[in-house]
Amino acid sequence: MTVDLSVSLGDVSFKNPVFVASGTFGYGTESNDLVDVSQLGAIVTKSITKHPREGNPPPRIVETPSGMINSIGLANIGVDKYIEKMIPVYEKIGTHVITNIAGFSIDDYLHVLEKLESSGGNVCGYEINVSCPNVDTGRMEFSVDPKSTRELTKALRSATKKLLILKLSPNVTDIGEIAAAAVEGGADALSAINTLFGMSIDPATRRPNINTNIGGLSGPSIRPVGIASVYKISKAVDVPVIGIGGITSVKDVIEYLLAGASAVQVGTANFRDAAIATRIINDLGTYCEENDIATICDLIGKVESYD
Amino acid sequence: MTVDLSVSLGDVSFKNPVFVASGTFGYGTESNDLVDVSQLGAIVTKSITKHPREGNPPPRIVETPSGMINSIGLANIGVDKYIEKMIPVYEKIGTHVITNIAGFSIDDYLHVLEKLESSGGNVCGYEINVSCPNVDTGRMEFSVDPKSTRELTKALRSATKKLLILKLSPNVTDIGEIAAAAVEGGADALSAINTLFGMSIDPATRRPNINTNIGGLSGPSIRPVGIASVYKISKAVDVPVIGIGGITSVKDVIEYLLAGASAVQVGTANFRDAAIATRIINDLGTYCEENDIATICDLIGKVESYD
Amino acid sequence: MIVKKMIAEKGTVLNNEEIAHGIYQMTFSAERICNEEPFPGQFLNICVDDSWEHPLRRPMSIADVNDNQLSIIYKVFGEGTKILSEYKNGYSIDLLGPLGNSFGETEGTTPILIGGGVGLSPIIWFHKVLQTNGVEHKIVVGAQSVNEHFLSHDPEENIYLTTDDGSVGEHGTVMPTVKKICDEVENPKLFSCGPEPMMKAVHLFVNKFDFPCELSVESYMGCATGLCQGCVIERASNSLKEHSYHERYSLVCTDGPIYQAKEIVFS
Amino acid sequence: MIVKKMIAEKGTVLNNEEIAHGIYQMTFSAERICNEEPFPGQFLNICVDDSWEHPLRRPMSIADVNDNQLSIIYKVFGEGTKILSEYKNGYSIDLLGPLGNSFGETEGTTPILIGGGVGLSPIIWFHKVLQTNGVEHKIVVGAQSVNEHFLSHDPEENIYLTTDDGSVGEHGTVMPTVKKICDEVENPKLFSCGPEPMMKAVHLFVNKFDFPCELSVESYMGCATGLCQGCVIERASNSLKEHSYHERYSLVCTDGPIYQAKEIVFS
Ligand SMILES: Cc1cc2nc3c(=O)[nH]c(=O)nc-3n(C[C@H](O)[C@H](O)[C@H](O)COP(=O)(O)OP(=O)(O)OC[C@H]3O[C@@H](n4cnc5c(N)ncnc54)[C@H](O)[C@@H]3O)c2cc1C
Ligand SMILES: Cc1cc2nc3c(=O)[nH]c(=O)nc-3n(C[C@H](O)[C@H](O)[C@H](O)COP(=O)(O)OP(=O)(O)OC[C@H]3O[C@@H](n4cnc5c(N)ncnc54)[C@H](O)[C@@H]3O)c2cc1C
Ligand SMILES: Cc1cc2nc3c(=O)[nH]c(=O)nc-3n(C[C@H](O)[C@H](O)[C@H](O)COP(=O)(O)O)c2cc1C
Ligand SMILES: Cc1cc2nc3c(=O)[nH]c(=O)nc-3n(C[C@H](O)[C@H](O)[C@H](O)COP(=O)(O)O)c2cc1C
Ligand code: FES
Ligand code: FES
Repeated sequence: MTVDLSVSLGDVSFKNPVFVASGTFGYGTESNDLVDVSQLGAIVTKSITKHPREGNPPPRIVETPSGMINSIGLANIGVDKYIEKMIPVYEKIGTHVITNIAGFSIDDYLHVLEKLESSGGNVCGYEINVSCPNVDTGRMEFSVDPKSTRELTKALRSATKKLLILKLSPNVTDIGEIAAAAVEGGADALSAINTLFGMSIDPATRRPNINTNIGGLSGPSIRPVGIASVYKISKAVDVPVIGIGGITSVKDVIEYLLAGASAVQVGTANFRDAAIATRIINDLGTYCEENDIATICDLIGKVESYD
Repeated sequence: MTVDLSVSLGDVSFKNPVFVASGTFGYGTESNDLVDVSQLGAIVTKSITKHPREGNPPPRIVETPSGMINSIGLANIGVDKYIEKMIPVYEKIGTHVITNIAGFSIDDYLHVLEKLESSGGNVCGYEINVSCPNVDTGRMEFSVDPKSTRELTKALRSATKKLLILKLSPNVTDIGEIAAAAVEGGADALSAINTLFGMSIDPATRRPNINTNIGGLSGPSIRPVGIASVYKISKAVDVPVIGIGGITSVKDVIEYLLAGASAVQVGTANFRDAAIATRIINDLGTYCEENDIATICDLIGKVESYD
Repeated sequence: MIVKKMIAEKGTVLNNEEIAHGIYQMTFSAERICNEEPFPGQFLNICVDDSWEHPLRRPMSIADVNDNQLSIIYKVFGEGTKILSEYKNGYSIDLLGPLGNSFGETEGTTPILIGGGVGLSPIIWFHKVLQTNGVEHKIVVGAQSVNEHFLSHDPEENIYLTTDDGSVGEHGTVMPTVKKICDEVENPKLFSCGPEPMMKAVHLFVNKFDFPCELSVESYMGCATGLCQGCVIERASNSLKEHSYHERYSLVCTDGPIYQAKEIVFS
Repeated sequence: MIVKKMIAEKGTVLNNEEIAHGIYQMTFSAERICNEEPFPGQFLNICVDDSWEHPLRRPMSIADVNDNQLSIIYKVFGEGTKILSEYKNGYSIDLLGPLGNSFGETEGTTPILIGGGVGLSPIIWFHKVLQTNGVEHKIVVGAQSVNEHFLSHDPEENIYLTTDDGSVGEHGTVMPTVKKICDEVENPKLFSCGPEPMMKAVHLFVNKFDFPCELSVESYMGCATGLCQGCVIERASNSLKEHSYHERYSLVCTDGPIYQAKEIVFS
């Protein structure tokens, strides 16, 4: 049996549904020694901003039970250098690259997206990181307010015909409501989840283990939150969902697909093993063969919920 | 050096700051074989409701990475039987018992609280579980809406002079806002956190592992969320906070106290070891001695945040 | 029923070996638990790992008690039992027990013990206890194939094996053999512990013919001490028990794991 | 600097023993990593556990290379290194390496190697390499007390030990000894790896006297492969390097862990 692992998001077809998550795979070339990145379903880049950002002071990382907290602070080379240095590389990288964009005002996001559009580079689409404070509306994050999310999506939608993905935060009362707002604004797909708020403290020094005191929690510990979020979003809207959070194995991917995800992203697990996503892709093929699953679509949303 | 482990919440003084969490220690007597419960700072009971509740159908529990999901469905004997059977037992239990109350309307909560008030029993105070759908306002949970939280607290405040603790959910955009509403309503203290939304699916059966599809995530995996929540709440309000979430050791207790908690509750860890809270209490004494801490108050909120 | 005290004790592993494909037997010393005189049907709750990656203990039926030694028979299922299977002799094992109730009255009946798979422990131990007490009885053990069996087919000694693939003993499930025995003996009373399909078949059978029957039930457990209310099974009747907050569900860890077949509903 | 390839390899533990109080040396085979010809200063990133309770690997400096064998010297610090200390011979160890840059030029200088605590590995290995190459040099090693030392105080062989409590070698920190040696030798160049207070003292000293100095720096690492941006240290200068997205911070895992003292700021 040949298994069809391909999935579509908007107008783009991906060779398989296993991507690597923003901020956990650099710009896609750092791990060339360790992994054949052309096998990945797609690479989602580190968040790109209007200007280069140096990021937050250390410490930026700490381990927690089955997880970690980070506060990198969107350190990145900025859109201009990204277009100059990375876009040419993506011509021959052998898989789709999705550029993740971050900003602090609608104009910020638009600026980056428009530059990328006019660069004519080989970028198949955009993932919009809305977990950033919105300076226009008094520093509340875009991601927590349906109105901000809708307006931002609308503005970006009018500036591109390419695949437009909104990446949602779990730190909200009703993620379905934010998802609906993003879809109203014109998003082709949604990805979830970004990190949870988390904190830990070193009893010896009495200092938080992260320079921003509270940082972003990721890893296997948050997988149940990711799966619940995907399940809720896929009940609330009709666009494809990309599942993120704590994926380390093909079993986790199956759980996300059953819950309603059309694709997934591997994040924190890349830090332990940069080739883990490619191994999961292999395992996914084997799993489908062994279970007589002809196409990935036969798994998407196929959880048999209790009523 | 003798260490003073006692802490006060409202007008009540507790012999130490380590309590056991609602729903994780039954009614306080189930583990008499294994632990001397009189050593505990306090026992918080399973949520008590107006009528007995049989709870949700199985499966009700599943393990997750460093955590678990549950959907017990507030199974309990109801307030009448609680007053008849348990209140007399608490006369000689040797420590404070805090009755946790749940309901689906303000009247529900009031009913339980008023019955308890008039029972004249040895209950030092109430912890209000607001993670329940509010039937008066179309099933949104009390915990997610500042207005519901404020009104509920006000109603209960006017019915008791005893210690009134509101137990907050982490599944909200801004836990500080809910905390402020509870304090406006007259809460003496706040406890946080209740469980996070979580879900997992069995790939073999394609069934959710929990009968309600989405259940409540607890255990060490959520500790960073608990600590972040306590930190945020203690910046937002001026009443004592009780820290809950993933506590398994004295180190975790110190982190919570430094983050701003005046006391803590041990939950999921009781399922592995019903005597764990009493051992943590011993370890806390030793820790304070070794680190020249004369009173627990020298730890509360003493994190040295980055600015 | 005598209420036995729950004991938390660190035992010492004395032996841990694979006795059939993927099935292990582990023996450990645990003096204080043994002092509570566990009886077949009771179980232990085992902490597989010091770390909190797996916060919950794993429930395991007691398979034998000898002086101060206990043993369990377990199948490597997932991560927890995998860790158990790697314990070396001398390792300190974190135990809680004896837990739950146990098999009941046999007087005036011919006990027929029916077991299969991971559910064999209480059956084999009960078989030994009945032998010791000179109670005549039968034991029927099912498996998929000969690889999973660690008893010998010996009808003369009242031990009947069955295999799905016929590789040893009777071909098929335990049920035809059970039915045949029930036809032959006086006042049959069934005692069963095994995989869910077997239990359902036994349940259906005894309800039809109104035979007395005790079933050892499994459920996902959070604590095994009555704290979490996680382990419920649906009751057929409405006989409220101590630790259950309700009439509809029963706590397998404290009310069970042994139930009269008529008491419960399999969903 | 030759860019070496990062290799993910399962090594086999050949030896793992406590060489001083709480300090272990582990040797393992790892042919493909050895083929990349690691040099002192480079490190491995070790996955301590198959489970995901500790998602991150632990960075450990290479302490020696012999044919196809590598060794590390590590202190039992927290849970991860505790697990490492329990590895038995024959155990399969999950390695990533060689990572980072290495100690640089010694020509025309008298190298003074300064190490302490867990930071000893690269220093001792560098000492061996210099010996092999016949480069005259000094080595100064600090510890709190004699228990933590696993070298002998032997000034004739240019090996100087110091202890905070005076229980062996010179009494006090490494600094007085370092200063004395710097006064005596021609063109001293310092190479240092050790606990933060030691590194700060060395940093202060070389900046004051303008001695050339290479420091091996530690930081909390998420990936050690340039993916996470977690391991930054503040730069003194503004010399942008490859994997750093910025001029202010440098990635210790790929730009480092060896820095010219003047390049960096200790906060
Ligand atoms: C009263 C009782 C007695 C048992 N006796 C035996 C026995 O004698 N021999 C034997 O091999 N098995 C026995 N089991 C089953 C045994 O507990 C599970 O096989 C074991 O917990 C699986 O753990 P795991 O980590 O290998 O699997 P996991 O990977 O954690 O899970 C696999 C499956 O095991 C079950 N399981 C996991 N954790 C628990 C838990 N805490 N409680 C109940 N079920 C769980 C679940 O159904 C789960 O889907 C018994 C169960 C109960 C309730
Ligand atoms: C380049 C480099 C080389 C090192 N070489 C050695 C060596 O040769 N010998 C030696 O004993 N130690 C060395 N260390 C330190 C070693 O990595 C830590 O002691 C170890 O990670 C602690 O792990 P743990 O699980 O025992 O401690 P934990 O309980 O996890 O944590 C204790 C402390 O260890 C540090 N730590 C934990 N995880 C990491 C991580 N992923 N990256 C960096 N630091 C971490 C943190 O500061 C933490 O506060 C080196 C560190 C670096 C960055
Ligand atoms: C170190 C680190 C950096 C991250 N940086 C970004 C980022 O720049 N933009 C973004 O949208 N998400 C970022 N994320 C979030 C991840 O893409 C992902 O949503 C999250 O980590 C959950 O997945 P995981 O549990 O598999 O890691 C980052 C995560 C980590 C751990
Ligand atoms: C099985 C189970 C049942 C619970 N029942 C209740 C409850 O009835 N009322 C309540 O307020 N919280 C309940 N909780 C939440 C806990 O009191 C606690 O807030 C949460 O589990 C986080 O703490 P932990 O990580 O230490 O378990 C329950 C938790 C678990 C695991
Ligand atoms: S397993 Fe917790 S009550 Fe039965
Ligand atoms: S440790 Fe991840 S970039 Fe250096």
